Amino acid sequence: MTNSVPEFEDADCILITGSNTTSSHPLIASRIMKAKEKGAKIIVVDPRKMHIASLADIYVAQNLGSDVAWINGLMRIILQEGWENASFIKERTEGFEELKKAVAEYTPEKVEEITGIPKETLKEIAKIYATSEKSSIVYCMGITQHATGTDNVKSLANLAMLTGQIGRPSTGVNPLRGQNNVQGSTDLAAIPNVYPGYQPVTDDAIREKFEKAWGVPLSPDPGLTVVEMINAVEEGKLKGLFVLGENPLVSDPDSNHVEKALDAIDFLVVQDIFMTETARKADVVLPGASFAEKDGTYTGTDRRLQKIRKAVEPPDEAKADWDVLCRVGKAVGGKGFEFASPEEVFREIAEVMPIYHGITYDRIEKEIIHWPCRSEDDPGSPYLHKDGFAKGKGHFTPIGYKPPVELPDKEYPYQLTTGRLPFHYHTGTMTRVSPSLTHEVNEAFIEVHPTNAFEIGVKNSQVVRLTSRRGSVNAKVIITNDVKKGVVFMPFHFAEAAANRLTIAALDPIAKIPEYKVCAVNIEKIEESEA
Amino acid sequence: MTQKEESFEPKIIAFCCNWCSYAGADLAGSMRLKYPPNVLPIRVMCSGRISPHFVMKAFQKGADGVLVTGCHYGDCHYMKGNYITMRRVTILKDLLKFVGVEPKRLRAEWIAGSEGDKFARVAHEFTDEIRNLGPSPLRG
Amino acid sequence: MEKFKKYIKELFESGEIEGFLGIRKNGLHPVPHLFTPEHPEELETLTIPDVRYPMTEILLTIVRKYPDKKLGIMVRGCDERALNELVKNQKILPELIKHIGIACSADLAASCRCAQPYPEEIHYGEKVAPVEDRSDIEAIDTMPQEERFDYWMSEFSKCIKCYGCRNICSMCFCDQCTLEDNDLIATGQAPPAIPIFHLIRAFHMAGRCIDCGLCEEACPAHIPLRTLYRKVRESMSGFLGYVSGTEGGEKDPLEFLGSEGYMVPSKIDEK
Amino acid sequence: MEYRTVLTTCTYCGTGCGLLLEVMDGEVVGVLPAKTHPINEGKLCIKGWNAHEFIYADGRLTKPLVRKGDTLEEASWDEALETIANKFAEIKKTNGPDSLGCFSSAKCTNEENYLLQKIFRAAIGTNNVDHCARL
Repeated sequence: MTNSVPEFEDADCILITGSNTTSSHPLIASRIMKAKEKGAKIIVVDPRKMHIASLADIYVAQNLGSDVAWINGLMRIILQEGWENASFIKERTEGFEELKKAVAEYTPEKVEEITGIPKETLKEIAKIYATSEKSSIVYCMGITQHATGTDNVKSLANLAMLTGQIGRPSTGVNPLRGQNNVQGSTDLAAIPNVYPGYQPVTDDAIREKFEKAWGVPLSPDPGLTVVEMINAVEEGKLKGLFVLGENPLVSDPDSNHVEKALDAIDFLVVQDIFMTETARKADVVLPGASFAEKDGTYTGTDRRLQKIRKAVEPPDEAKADWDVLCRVGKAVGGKGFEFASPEEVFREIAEVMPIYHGITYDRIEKEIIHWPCRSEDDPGSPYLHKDGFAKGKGHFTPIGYKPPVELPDKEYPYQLTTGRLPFHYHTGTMTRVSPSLTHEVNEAFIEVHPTNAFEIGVKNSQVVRLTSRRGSVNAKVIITNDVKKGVVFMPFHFAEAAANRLTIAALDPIAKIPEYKVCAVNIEKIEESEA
Repeated sequence: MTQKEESFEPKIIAFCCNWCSYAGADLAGSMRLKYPPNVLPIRVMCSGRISPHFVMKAFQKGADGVLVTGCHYGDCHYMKGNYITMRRVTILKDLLKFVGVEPKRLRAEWIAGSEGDKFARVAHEFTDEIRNLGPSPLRG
Repeated sequence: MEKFKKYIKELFESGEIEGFLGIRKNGLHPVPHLFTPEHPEELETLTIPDVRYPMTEILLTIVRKYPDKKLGIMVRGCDERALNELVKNQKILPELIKHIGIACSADLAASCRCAQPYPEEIHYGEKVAPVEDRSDIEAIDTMPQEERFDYWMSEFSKCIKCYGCRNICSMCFCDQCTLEDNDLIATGQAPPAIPIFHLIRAFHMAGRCIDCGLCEEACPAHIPLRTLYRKVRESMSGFLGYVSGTEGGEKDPLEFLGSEGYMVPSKIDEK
Repeated sequence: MEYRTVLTTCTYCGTGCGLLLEVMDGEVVGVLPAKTHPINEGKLCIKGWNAHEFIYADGRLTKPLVRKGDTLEEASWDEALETIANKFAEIKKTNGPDSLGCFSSAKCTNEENYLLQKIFRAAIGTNNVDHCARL
């Protein structure tokens, strides 16, 4: 996030797209509700009418995967009406002329045709977003989990820069990060192309720095992403895999394919707290600790570092994960794994990572620090790009609309989109063993528009079979107007009816994010005897 | 608008206690006394058994009015159940009023087993009253 | 403060209490803690901040496991009202629970709009004047009926069904909760069925709510829950002469017939 | 008789709410929202309020397991670590370091993510390190 969570409260306009905020980030939704009470206009653009949409001043449903088109359309209107921030563009950005050219063809009529958003609504959104004093963009996986995910994100950045709605409090482009520490694990380089703190592995000077710090020569070649590693297993190139606290068999797209790979791999190690679907396939399983049984730090979605504290001991022989990893490091012959506490590990992190350099355990006990925090007297950065962008000038990227990879056809006439429920979390490893949460809901379902339900010939609660080119699952139908005609929604928490047996592993070419949010499916009624 | 109101036929749930008011409703039937078909009696053992939840659920399921009936004070088969009933109904009516629902949509009446005529009269009155109020905002 | 700590220490030493439920300072954050005679040094971290935790709700958690222990508890005006009600409902034994009274600061009393910001006996702080303020109820009472309905429906529709209002409530001590009854309120929906979810809870609060306002402070959707419960509290005193949280006397007349079993409510104005 | 509260950070989403784990006699019995936390200011969602429940759920892994034929059998830490060390060394020797990889975890701490990527980059010698940020 470019800005911090409490800042939402003081925004004048919040544009939410691809985020089921009340379900997935309820306490951010809480701030958004507060902003509304204080007079902010809330705009929601989302294919599904979720809870936050019902609280919005303007809600509109776009067609699945049409985000670049409506954002370009907004920018065209803003330019036509003169609502852009000319001085911001002049002083802080580059590439404006190219952008102007690129958006010119996105007339309101054309945008309406691609996206289904009425042109009057588009103009109203453009006006409120561009002319409000402080406008903030909130997005989540509905924007990123597309083959055009990077395009979508860059388009939102274009929009914010065009209107100067960035670099000030309560503005900015704010991706809500899904997992508790997804920001931190990215910062700490659990990604294939950089060292901790976004320092490229391909940069010789940086690699030398890390070779010195770690005392070993390092590989200059960027590694593989999750989906690429799965493919590499199938090709026989990847032989051994270590999985820490993840359940790729349920969370990754095209699960059937993942299952085949995990069956085929030579050697699989899983470190987790439960016997997950993935752990069942392992050759070695290491028992880790829950968040209540260990110390450490998380970095929240707004780049804020916070501690977690051990409250109780891990069960039986299970150990804190940092302790297990130190033992693994030593066992495989690594040097520099003699840490007595997470705090000692953190000291090494701060040493090698400029954006965390000024942060210590003592400081985060006493103050709230958002990275970058480069020295011990640096108070940190609640919002980014205050006096300019990190890479000099903000660069406008001209982007054209590309349709989703898999469009509905005769055989697979419906579009499936996936998401979360307020009562469950990701693959359900933790929430589905929590009685208070399973009491609320404990089985998969599929939301279908009344017209489509009539076509298929199903009533509420009847079971249907969903089939895509990759697999099929059964689920109970819920008939609702919350989804558009032709679109069906399914939560992905439930392994026994895993939505990801249907989803497509088409990747965004840059971010390598799978297109979870759109694929084509067929729906058939299951006869009583079959169900 | 007027036409719509005229064509509106309210749904009314009448909770009746086993010992007095249900017998009263039954007697209304045997006496061939007409009462509006809008009123659907549900028998419970005592008016004191009628939890406010039942009333709320009836409203939620589409009732435009809820009639709670029981024995006259002093006649309760369980001694004092109907005293609790009246206390609860009063507090619930005040709560409904506070959230913008006409308190008249909830009414408590004491009807003895011998008062078939009273049951029919209350059913008429209440139906007319609810018809005038129009559909309940709680229909959902 | 030193005097206060000394007082607790004396209670430990004399054996009058075997534990003291208070607030401890943890870095920047005051957090609830059970001080015990085994660790008198922990009293150094004892603090009395202008932050309220559901002390009596925590007390119940401890008492369920240790029903025979003699416990001291830091009580403000609101906590004491809660304890009175818990005694009436036979959830705690008054002879085992020692009230250690805290008078709230003027700031806290003002922000809580508290009608009694002090307990009967005060061991810390100075008594400040009660705040009489029913402007929240008046504002709604004066709205036209339809506007009132729309107002509440729009407030309730923000609910994310966290159950925070119930979880934090000292008066929600039932073993089974109606709000979780699938036959009454469909599970798995957020917002839950409105207004039934909120009205059922409001009705349950009628004979119980001690007007501490912790529910509203815990509500992520900023629903003015306290106004709703203050209203039913008023209804209870207006129609049935019952004020929950007062010491001794009759129990909730919606649940218990009471010694005056034939008491009927005064008549309601239906306009 | 012990009752204390431990201030920590919720483990579900990335918002980072502060919560208190209620510990009674060495067992987490409940959750309270941290009233003075700048993010959630004394409020939580349903997952946060119940964040302690999964800790004691059936099926927690309590001992290392090593595959023997078709089944995973309980093993000592030494045996489990030795198996990993031997197998990784063997794969690295025959197929090179890039035939090994890891999925790190967005659920784990910064310190743990740092350690796992350090194992693979420094001890094994590959950049095949990723996690489910994209999922």
